[in-house]
Amino acid sequence: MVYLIALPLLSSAILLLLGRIADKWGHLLATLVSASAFGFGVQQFLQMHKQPGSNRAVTQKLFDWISVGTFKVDASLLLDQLSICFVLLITGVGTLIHIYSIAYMSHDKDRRRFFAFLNLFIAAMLLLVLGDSYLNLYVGWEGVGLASYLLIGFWNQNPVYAVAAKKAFVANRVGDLGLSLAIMISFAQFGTASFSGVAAGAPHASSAALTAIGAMLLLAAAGKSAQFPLQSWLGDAMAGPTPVSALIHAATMVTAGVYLITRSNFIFDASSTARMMVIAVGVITLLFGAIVGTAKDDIKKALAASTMSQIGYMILATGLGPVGYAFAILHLLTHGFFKAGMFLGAGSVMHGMDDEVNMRKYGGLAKVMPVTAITFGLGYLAILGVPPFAGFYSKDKIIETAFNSGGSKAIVIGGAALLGAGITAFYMTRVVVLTFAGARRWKSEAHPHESSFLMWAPMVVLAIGSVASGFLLSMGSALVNWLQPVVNASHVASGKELMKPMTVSVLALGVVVLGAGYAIIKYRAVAAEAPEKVSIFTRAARMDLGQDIVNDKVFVKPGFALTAGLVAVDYKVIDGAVRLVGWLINEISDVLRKIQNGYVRSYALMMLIGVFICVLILWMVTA
Amino acid sequence: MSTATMLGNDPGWIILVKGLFIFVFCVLCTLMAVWGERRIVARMQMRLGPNRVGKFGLLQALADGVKLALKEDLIPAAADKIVFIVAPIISATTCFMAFAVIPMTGKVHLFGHVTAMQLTDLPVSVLYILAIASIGVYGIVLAGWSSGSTYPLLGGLRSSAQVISYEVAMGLSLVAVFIYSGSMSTSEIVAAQHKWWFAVVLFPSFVIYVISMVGETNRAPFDLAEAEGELVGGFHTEYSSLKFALFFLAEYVNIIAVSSLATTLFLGGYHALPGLTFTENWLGGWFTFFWFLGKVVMFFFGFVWLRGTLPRLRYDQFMKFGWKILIPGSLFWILVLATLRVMSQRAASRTLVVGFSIGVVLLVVAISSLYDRSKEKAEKAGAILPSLPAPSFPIPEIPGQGFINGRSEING
Amino acid sequence: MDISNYLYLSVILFTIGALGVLIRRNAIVIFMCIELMLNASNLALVTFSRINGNLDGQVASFFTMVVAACEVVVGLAIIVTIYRSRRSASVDDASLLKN
Amino acid sequence: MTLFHLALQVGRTATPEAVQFWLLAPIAVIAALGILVVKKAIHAALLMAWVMVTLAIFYIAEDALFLGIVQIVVYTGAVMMLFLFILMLVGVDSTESLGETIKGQRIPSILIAVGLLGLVVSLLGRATITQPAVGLATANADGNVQGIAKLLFTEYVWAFEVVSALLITAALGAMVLAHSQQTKSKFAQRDLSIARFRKSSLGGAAGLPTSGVFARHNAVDVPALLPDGTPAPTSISQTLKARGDMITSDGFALESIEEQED
Repeated sequence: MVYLIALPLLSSAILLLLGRIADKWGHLLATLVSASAFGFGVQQFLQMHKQPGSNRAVTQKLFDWISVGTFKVDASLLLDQLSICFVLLITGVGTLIHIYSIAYMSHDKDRRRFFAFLNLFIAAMLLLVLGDSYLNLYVGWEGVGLASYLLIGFWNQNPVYAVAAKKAFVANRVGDLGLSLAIMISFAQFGTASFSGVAAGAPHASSAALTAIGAMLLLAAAGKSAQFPLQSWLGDAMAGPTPVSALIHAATMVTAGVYLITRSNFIFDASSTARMMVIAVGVITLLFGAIVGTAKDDIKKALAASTMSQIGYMILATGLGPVGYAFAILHLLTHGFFKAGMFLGAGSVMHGMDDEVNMRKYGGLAKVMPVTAITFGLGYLAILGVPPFAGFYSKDKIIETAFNSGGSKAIVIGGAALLGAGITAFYMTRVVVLTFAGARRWKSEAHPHESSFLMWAPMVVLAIGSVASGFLLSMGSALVNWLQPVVNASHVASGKELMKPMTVSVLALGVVVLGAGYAIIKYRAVAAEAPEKVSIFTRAARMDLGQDIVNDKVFVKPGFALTAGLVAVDYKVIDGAVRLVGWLINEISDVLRKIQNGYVRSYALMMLIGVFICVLILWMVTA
Repeated sequence: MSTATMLGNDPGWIILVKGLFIFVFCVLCTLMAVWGERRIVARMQMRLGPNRVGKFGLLQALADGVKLALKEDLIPAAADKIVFIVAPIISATTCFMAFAVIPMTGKVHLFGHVTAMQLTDLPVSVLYILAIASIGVYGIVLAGWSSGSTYPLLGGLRSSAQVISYEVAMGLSLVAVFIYSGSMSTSEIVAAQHKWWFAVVLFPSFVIYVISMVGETNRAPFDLAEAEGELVGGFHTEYSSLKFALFFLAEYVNIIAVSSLATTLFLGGYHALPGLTFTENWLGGWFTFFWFLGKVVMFFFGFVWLRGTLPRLRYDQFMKFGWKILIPGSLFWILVLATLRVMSQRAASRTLVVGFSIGVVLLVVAISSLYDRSKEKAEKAGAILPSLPAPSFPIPEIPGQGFINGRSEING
Repeated sequence: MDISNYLYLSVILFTIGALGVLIRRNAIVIFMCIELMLNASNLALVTFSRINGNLDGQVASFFTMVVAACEVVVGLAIIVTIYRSRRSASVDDASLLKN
Repeated sequence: MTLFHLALQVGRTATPEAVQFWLLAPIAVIAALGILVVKKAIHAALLMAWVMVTLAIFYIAEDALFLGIVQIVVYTGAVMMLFLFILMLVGVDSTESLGETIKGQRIPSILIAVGLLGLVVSLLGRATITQPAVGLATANADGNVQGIAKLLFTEYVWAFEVVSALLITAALGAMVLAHSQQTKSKFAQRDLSIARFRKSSLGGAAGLPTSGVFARHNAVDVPALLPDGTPAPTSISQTLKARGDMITSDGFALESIEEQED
């Protein structure tokens, strides 16, 4: 199990340390390592599958990590039903994206470094999902943060990209603060940070502590998964190479928040307040992302907003209690397929269009890039939730669960989720129409062409995944049953149903058709330039609903003011004290220096005086 | 009854008598020594020497003494007066003190008391002599310093370095005697030689002692402290009259003293020659004194002989000899000797002892031959002279270089 | 005679030696005064040896002598070296490190 | 009071040791005090030597015969001789002014020293009042030298070895410190003589003219006259030249032969 992590890490180290020597074969090594990790994951999965449900979780202790008195933390790994889903997703999608990147990055002189970072990411992400305690998870958590930072800023010669990387890093730090606080609280509360320990202690803990831990974990999840209010970095993170966006900012890393909440189900199960917060965050983000997505002309940013929205769905699902976890993971997996596929498709388009990202400059690309168009289209259908594509099985389940969560709030949540589905249909249709349909708007010097085999093969694989995964995973509630021991979803069918699944599906499909139809009508023919005179809503959406402005006003400015105040205090009070001490020492030294006159005999006199004092004391003591 | 206990029973007046005897003996010896030295050196130089004052000029030294005493006593203006006066006094007093522990006779009757002609006996009497000798050097050093003149200062410097250096070698040679006799007391050392003289048993130590005693007394060829040719008169250049006479006296008494010590430590002291031990009872034991005197005179003759034949060493050669040959040599010798001594104490077999000795001898021979060869090599290597530009005229042949014809050099 | 008289003498000589270190300027004289202090302590050691009836005190003072000899040899070599470059044996002149 | 008591004691127990002590100890103290006030370092050295000899006598009186003799050999013979040697190398005629140059050094020094003396004497007075001396008769039964040797080579053998290592190190250190690198190779007599013959002129081959040859004066600072009557400045010792103790040679030149014939 440890090889899962060690191999990519080793390969990353080799690629980074060997330098130019590895330029020729570095990408192949990285891909091979990733593929072998996937193979290993499959083997583990098969092995696990043979076991009965209760025996499937495997723990492997690596070494004593921290051992201070009675306080002990082991570095150990936990491979259970939840982890293996992630392992397969990470290594599988990761391998595909490795393959894709070989071609995509073939012109970049730093390709070796890119693959090294990719492998580093794979290692860190695997550590994240395999750690058996919050502390181990934290290491992976930080590792993926680092890898994400490195990859977003991969083209750091561009200052804008470097700033984007920094922004992502800082936003992630805020979330990480939440995670570290959660770990500290759980240490204080339960004396341990291992999942099993916390799970065992959670039922007996005070609700305040659980709520605090839950809130902090939610903050962490929000940071990593770009959820409200820490969502602003994801859009800028598109500065990284497209494979990065596909792997990290669509399929895997951003889902770490979902993983965290799912993994911490015992906390959220025990604290309804925390769960409510999760739901709120999920709902706000899914709408927020969807609205932002409607206004983006940058294909990658549009997809990023979509990702944000879809993860909002997942978070919402996790907030819905035991039954929601499985659906969250289901949506996570299907989303991993179709969103990664669409990102790769977007990359393919960009590749063909000389890195042009503005959708208004595309149009009619379906003819020149048929494979890309078809795979992208399949992903599109999946995200829309058109039966029998993957999204239908996952998203509709979430909407359904939201409606059935009970109480008056269920209608609000469900309504919001349904509305989100409609908006999703609108903006995704917009993307497809702008890119592949309609008249060509690209300049004559661009020569759009279908990408090479290495690029479209992964896309095809992912497209197949987006078609079939939903059906396969939910057939006979396969995933739900699979995850049942982990998320403890024993009371799935409790509570009365507000709506039947069929009703929800029909409703959702209706909403989707509405949104898609409006989009087709609206964007059948557009100008190459974005119109300036638009409604205030569009303008707001274009400005990401003012997320950066809010951040700036609410956090950055007061932060600066606070810092300035602290600096002043530091300078006047603390430094002042230090300077006072220095000044005093200086003055005293000036006096004392006279004693140090450079004459040996004076020093000898001092010595003799010392002896005299000693003898004097002796004399007085013995008197 | 051991000599030490016998001496311990001496009444006070006997001690006084002995002290007087020692003083008279030393002064007489000095007078005779001065005359003897001049006569012997004269013989060696095909001259007659002093023969006017008294029979054979025997009173010559006395006359010289009177003359010295009557001369004007000069004290240089630059001199440090007190030290200038104290220096010869230190010299002249310390030289007598060494005799306190020298056994001059065996058991004798003195005014009805059975005693030996030895003022006192200490368990560390040889060390005592060394100590007194080291104080005696103060006389020379202070004389050199206090004269306020360059030549005496150089003489004083040389003498202090010389004495410190040669005292080490002398002390090391004495260690062999201590090891063999198991005592530092003179009378016991003499007693330990009743069978074999240490000059035979400890021949290397004897040689080292004899060499270093010449160095210790500033006599030719080691008379660098007063080297007439270089330093005018050395440390006593500025001295005249009685103060000079005191130095003169000290020098000869010192010679007698070290000769007496050599006699005591290496030549069996007052004992007769092997085979003539019956003579020791003649004159009620007093005849042993003549054996003692005879041996001392023999050493004194050696001193004179050296002075008459050997040129003075250069100072660096002298120091090199002391530090690089005498001291390492005696250290090595003591090592060998101590090993032998331990072997005999642990009752090692004779073959082992002989084998060890042969091994040591072979080692020494090997090292010395190697040393000679390396020296030869070094000389060969160093024989090449710096090639100065050849002159345009013929120059005489230089050994090792062959005849250099300037012109042919230039043409060739 | 009271044996402790030797101890009083030792203390007096020690004090004089210490005073000499403090008030003399010539490095060589200072050295001599240090030797005087060592000698005084040797006298005390020898006297202690006699008071206690064992020879350890004498052995200790024997070691003191050896160490003093070492100290003198090195110290004088330093003085000669300093004198060679500065033409002065006064300890007050060797104060380059002040200020 | 104490002094009076001591004086009484002297009167009562006039053993030879007491006589010796009261004879030598005051002289030793006076000599030691002398070290503090004499101007010439060499006088201090002599006084020091005297104190050391006195101490040696005290050692012998205290049944430390070996130590007493070693004291003389090592201290008086070697250490003080080394001092004298260095004194001769360093500033032979230097007298030291005894005025204090450091402010606030002398008076406090004397006060502290006297105070220390008083304290220790007072401490000693407390310590030794009731303790009778054991004496060394038993310890020295086999002889003082043997006793010390036994201790030295059994109990203290490690210290002995360490100290001997220290001694060797010190000797080496002194050599390294005092050694001055010779920058120019020295000419031996042989080299000099060869160099004389290798010159372009053989004029100086026979050596430089001696001072005073053919001269009207025979002082060393008067130049020799060459056969033609001209003075030879080379005949005067370089040392005198360096010192400036030389008379200009022109005045000693004889008038030329022709002039004399005129």
